[in-house]
Amino acid sequence: MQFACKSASMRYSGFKVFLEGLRGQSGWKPVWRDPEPKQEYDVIIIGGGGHGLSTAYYLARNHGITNVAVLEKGYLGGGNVGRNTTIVRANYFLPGNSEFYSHSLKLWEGLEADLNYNVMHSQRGLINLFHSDGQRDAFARRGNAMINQGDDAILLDREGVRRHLPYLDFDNARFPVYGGLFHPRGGTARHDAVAWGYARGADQRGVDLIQQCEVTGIDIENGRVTGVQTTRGAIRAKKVAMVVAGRSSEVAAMAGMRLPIESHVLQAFVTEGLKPCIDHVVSFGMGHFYISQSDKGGLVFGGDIDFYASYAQRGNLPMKEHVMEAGMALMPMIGQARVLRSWGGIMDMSPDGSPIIDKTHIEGLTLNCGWCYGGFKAVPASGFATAHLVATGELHETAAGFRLDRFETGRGLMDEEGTGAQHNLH
Amino acid sequence: MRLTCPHCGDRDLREFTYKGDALALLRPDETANPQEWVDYVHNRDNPAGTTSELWYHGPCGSWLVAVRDTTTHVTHRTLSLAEAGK
Amino acid sequence: MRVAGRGLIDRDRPIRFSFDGKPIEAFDGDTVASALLANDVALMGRSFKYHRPRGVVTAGSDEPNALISVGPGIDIAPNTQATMQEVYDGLIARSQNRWPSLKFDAMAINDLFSPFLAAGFYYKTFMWPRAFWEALYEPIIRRAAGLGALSGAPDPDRSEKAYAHCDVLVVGAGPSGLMAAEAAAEAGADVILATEENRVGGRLLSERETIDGESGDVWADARVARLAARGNVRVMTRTTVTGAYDNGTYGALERVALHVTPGEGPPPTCFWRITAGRAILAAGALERSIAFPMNDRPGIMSAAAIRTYLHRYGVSPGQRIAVFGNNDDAHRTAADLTEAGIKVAALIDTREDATTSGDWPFYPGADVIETQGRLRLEGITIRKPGGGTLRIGADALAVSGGWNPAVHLTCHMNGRPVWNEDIAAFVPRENAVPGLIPCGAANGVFSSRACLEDGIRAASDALTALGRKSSFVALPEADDTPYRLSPKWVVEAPGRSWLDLQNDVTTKDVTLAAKENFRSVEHMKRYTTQGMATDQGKGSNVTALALLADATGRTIADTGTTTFRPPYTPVAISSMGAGHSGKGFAPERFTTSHAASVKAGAPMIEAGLWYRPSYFPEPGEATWREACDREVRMVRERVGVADVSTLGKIDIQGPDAGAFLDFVYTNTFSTLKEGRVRYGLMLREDGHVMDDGTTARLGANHYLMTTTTAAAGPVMAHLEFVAQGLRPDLNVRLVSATEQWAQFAVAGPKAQAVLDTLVDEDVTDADWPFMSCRDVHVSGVPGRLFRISFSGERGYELAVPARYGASLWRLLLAQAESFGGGAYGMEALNVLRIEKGFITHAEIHGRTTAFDIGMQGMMSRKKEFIGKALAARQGLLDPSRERLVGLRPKDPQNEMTAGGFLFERGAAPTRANAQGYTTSVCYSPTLETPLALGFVKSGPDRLGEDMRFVDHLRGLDFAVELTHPVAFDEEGGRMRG
Amino acid sequence: MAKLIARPATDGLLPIEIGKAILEDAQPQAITWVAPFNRKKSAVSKTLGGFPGPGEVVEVKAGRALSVGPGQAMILGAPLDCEGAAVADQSDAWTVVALEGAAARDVLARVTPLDLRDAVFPEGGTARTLVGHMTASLTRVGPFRFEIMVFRSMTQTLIHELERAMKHVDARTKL
Repeated sequence: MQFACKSASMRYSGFKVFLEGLRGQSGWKPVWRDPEPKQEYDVIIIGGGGHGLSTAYYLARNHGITNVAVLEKGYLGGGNVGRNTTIVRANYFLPGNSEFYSHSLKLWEGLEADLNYNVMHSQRGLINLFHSDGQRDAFARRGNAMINQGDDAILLDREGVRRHLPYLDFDNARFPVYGGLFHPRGGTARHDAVAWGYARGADQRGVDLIQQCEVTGIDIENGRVTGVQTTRGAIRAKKVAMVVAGRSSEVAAMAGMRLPIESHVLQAFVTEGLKPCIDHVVSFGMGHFYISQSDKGGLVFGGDIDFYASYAQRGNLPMKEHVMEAGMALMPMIGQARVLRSWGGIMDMSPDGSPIIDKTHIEGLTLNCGWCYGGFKAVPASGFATAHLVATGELHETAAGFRLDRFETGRGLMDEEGTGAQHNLH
Repeated sequence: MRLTCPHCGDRDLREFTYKGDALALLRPDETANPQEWVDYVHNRDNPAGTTSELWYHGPCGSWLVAVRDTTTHVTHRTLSLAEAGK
Repeated sequence: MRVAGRGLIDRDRPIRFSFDGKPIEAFDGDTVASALLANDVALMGRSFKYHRPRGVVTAGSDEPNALISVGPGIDIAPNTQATMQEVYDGLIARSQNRWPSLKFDAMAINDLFSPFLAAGFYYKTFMWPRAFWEALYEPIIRRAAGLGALSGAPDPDRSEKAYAHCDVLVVGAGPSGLMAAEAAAEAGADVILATEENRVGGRLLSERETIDGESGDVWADARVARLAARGNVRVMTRTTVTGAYDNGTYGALERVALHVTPGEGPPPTCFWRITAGRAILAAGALERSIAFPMNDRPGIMSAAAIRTYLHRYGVSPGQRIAVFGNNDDAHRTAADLTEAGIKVAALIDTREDATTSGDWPFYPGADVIETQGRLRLEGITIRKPGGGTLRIGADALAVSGGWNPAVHLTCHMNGRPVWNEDIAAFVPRENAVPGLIPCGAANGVFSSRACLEDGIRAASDALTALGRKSSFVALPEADDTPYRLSPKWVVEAPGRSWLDLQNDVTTKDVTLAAKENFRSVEHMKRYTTQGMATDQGKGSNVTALALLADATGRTIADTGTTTFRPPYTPVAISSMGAGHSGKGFAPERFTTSHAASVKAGAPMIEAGLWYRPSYFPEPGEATWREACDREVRMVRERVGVADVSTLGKIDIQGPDAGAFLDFVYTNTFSTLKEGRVRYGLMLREDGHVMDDGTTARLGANHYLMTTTTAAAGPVMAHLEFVAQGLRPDLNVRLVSATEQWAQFAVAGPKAQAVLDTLVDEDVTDADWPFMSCRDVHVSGVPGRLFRISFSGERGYELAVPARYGASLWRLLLAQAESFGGGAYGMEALNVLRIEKGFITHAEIHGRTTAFDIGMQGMMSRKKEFIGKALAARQGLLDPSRERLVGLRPKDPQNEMTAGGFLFERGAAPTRANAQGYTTSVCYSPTLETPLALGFVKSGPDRLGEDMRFVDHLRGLDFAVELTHPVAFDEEGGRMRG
Repeated sequence: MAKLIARPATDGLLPIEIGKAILEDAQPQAITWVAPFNRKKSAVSKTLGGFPGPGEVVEVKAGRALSVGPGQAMILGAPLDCEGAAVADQSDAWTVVALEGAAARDVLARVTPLDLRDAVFPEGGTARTLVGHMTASLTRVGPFRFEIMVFRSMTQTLIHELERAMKHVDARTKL
């Protein structure tokens, strides 16, 4: 379904870029408006990150609901969507996750055409390395689950990995490479562009994107949500969706909820620009290390979370060093690459390492949280499913596993890591 | 970051392992209802601010409670579990 | 060109290196940049996007343009700042991001298309057709982007890391840093004085100033010599403090040997982890430019850099230099150049009321509006206050737009700096990093005298915070001229004015971003890439911000600033990851039988951090399977020995040891008799299986727990937590005993016979029933014997103190061989246990419950234990859960794989149809069939059912039968016998 | 009758001397872990001839007692048993090496995050800490002499890491 655009928007194309080049870039319009908040909306989405913006977009695009406000306390895309390692993949193996990330990847594959925005989704292939027979078995199960789901996976032996990644340490590695699980459709996308593309798409369909507007309270009357209090005044709404990964516990607390979430910092790193040297996304589970090279030439890589609760959006030295050590151990050819910048995001860590998209006990209030460190690739399907839930009151089939009550019932837990209910271990 | 082990004193972060909210010490008794147990294992206050956490100083085997600010990473104080129990 | 009689270089020590293959003459003390300028090389690099010719603009670590690749050796360092690379004999410097040569770069064609390549253009195009992105657009973009190239060879990992601790860390050794270090040291504090430069003095090395009547370098050297003579000061030159972290921890990169010819000797770099009671930030300030049209030509430089080259290196970048500025430093530059005999072509001061005392063409109130020259500057065009323009010939242009305090470290904990209108710059926010005290120019204090004074003040603050008394330190005599400027960010004139030189961000890009409503400073940065180049916008961010403020009608203070994140200057992965390539990545743990196993030709495999033998090949065996099959048959028919020392052993003692075990295991141990062993199952509090293993009761108050190899550490921490936190009421003590014992499994019908030859006591069945244990002696050495079995055969585990391990292994092997047996490895061990349906972490993978593995009966109803409550959740007891089964192919020719899926016969192999999966597989030489363990929905209720086994990855698809997990000797007669 | 032969963990690997530091074997006759049970600490202390508090080393009848954890000591010297305490023979669980020389502290600064300054870690001090990625026990037995204990299985890694650090410290003197 396509709906008529409300704002004075423009279509992007190579021809348009050419034309504007000739006229000195004078014809470009604002990518989004800066509207004043209205007194009331049909739907308020708290959180102008990737998931909030995609929720707004799909509410408008799929359900025709455009009287929507996205409230962002900072700037659009300022949270985790703008501070991650940009990896897009569909390589989960537990039911509940499989179908969701599979759906998300399909949405990614049509995203540029859908948004008319180049998010540089690059399906350069993802290779997960394994270093023992046991790990091979676990990855085989994963790969088979991916194919069961209809996605792609290829099991590489050591020589197969060497053909793709000749620069790994095959001679002296502490944990020798046994092989890898290759996911050809895996890859990366330009993270900021995803937020901006969805924001633009939502704005074009009439959604009000309101920045510098912090929600300070959630209004509830008789068990039903009626609106929110913000730093820019009270705004009424029939429905409210909390889509604020990183800050979920704080926002949910405004509605009297206590979530199964702990916030942790995940660091990521980028090196100075280099001529192309790493063509895939490579993941080294043994050392908690993953890397790809951006189109600008920087090596973008990361490791595990810092392991302690944090809202500080910055990490500490030991984890940085561990990540660099893993890089040296896996692919010593990157040794002379210099790390230019490191940053930290706040991760909503859930007890089973999988997210939550569900209704709450308060009518009209929807919850989207718990993305751990896998939120970026989920942006399209998360918004799609959250919009579906808000619009129809029903869980979308691709996200039916993300129920909040699974911890209470023990049914459908999705603990891909198998580390159990300790939030920081996923 | 640095933490204070109740046995060894001020030490580098890399000597420690984190477990989670110190409410893990408040284990419900056998008679608690199922909801209390679900809550105990899964749900967290998770404040942006001061919280109490369990850490393990691996080299000496001491567990400790750190009262710490999650926004500034300032540790206000650390306690041995014996002290925390009181 | 070199200026006679100036500079802190050693003209008696000439050095030769090469740049793009051309030999360059330099002197000791030069950087590559100063040497190139001395040799009249103005063109040093190409910009990132438009490949425009570029020269050096700074003399320090804020350099955006002069990036080179440095060799020799295989560890070629790309993107090295020529301003930071000291010269050494044989150094090979190469320019980057150009083809075929620096002077003629084909990619410079990009510059012709620059009208079409505005900020963010790529978000608006390259979308069609979809397949072209990976196939065409992206490869072209990737190849054109990037700067230098890695060599592709593995890094030799020669660097090191170290820790340091001090009371006061002083960052920067200019006037304020030196005074702070001295004042802190005088008071008795341990001080580390770190400077990025190869010598102390900071800005004093770059100016014509005197302190206490001495030239800056002489004064600084004397001060530091006195400091170094004290026992409590460590002076670290070539050391950049790169990051401020929590609780007084700092990262610092020391360039130990990057200034000498590479060799096997000293490590190239050392990455320091410094813990400081207090730190003083005396990192100085960075001069910023003014954006004016075509301000990027080689020869256009920071005025402060020109003074540095002149005074420190005895180099002038030109013979006719114009100076352009908005503050008195422009005048200082003109005066210094004149004094050195360099012609000042013009002094252009944007301030209309400025006056001059010098003898040079002076243009107050004027702006530079255009420049000429392609590969180096030839001239400039200025616009006079009245409106007329004038062309001035010049081969270099010194630009001073004012100073930005180096506030970076104070922002590493998210503390945004504060706008100071007086100096039109950001200064550190108070207490932005707890314990970090800014002073001097980093604090917005600019005259030398004020910096010296502020250094003493900072030290005094630090000492007070540390509870120490300050000692008196005399304030040296120094220049106290105030700093005066009139803010000028951008010259309004037609043409392209660069902000971020490396990334080719122009003023128009910033205004375009604002026009497209990327008004937030973070949006502007990300959209235009301003400040995202290797210099992190050190020289350009504030100017871009001022422009954005103007374009959006806000003040600079309201516009805010982006955050500076660590590292302050880029740090090589080989520095922060030093010493951990190859085997250095993690500790290696060796069993006492390791050498013997290696000698026997056994391939060693990883098991946690341990190495364990996979199998023991014999002559004539072509595959691992042949060896494995033989080892399995050997154990089943005769006897095998295996090293099981890697399993975790935890010694548990105390009056309440039994009660303690009852609490951590699902089953009961307080009732276990002395001298007996029991299998135990441990849950996590969330009701899933944590670990399993046997626990022996060695005495009334003494138990020995066995854990799996991988879980040894986590289980120990878990038990400590229970003892200290959950059950402090229990009087119990724990210690790891894993490493004390070398422990060997002896399994098979002849096991007892082997033991008889080595154990001093009689090992009779009467005394040694299945699951018994006791102290024994092995050839007189005290040891422990356990009658337990992981193979399903009559089995024992014999333990002796580790020092005897190698010896006992040799003896056991000899005895086993004498009975027709031998050693068996992990492969055979795995087959033996699969035949018996024994589980490992392949089955208890963190998602399984006791119910799933058929051990619900082990969950005691009579007592409390960890995990009991949540294991009772309905979802964990649902009969339709995937539960443990055995599997066997209908056709024994079909070998199953682990990780394959199971479907009902005839069902399509899709997620929705999946019934379960395999976890462990083997070929059973005993039963002459492949076997597997796996999990199937309602599995135990479906035994005998035929299912479809599919492994898409390996192309397998055949029928299997669900069986009981125990495939061999279900009654257990062989191990009990 | 076959005879079991004891082999030290550092067999053939030590000593190593590089520049101003020497690394040598320092394995004591026995290492005994002692942890008094509740309310037995003073009795145990009396039996042993002392019991170390946190960070302390005390000379006891059997040898040198290091504090190794809350309420736990490791006694390096003669084997012993003790009423009222959990006791475990750890003689073979740990490898003890000594690093001595003017460069010893600089070498250690490359492998341990412990603050080694005199005021914090004086002669006679002991600490449980990390050496590389290994948990270790570190004791300062002289002004320029440190004893380092790690689990026996990691002996080679310990020696390798210390040797690398010794080389680096020495190489700097040649700059």
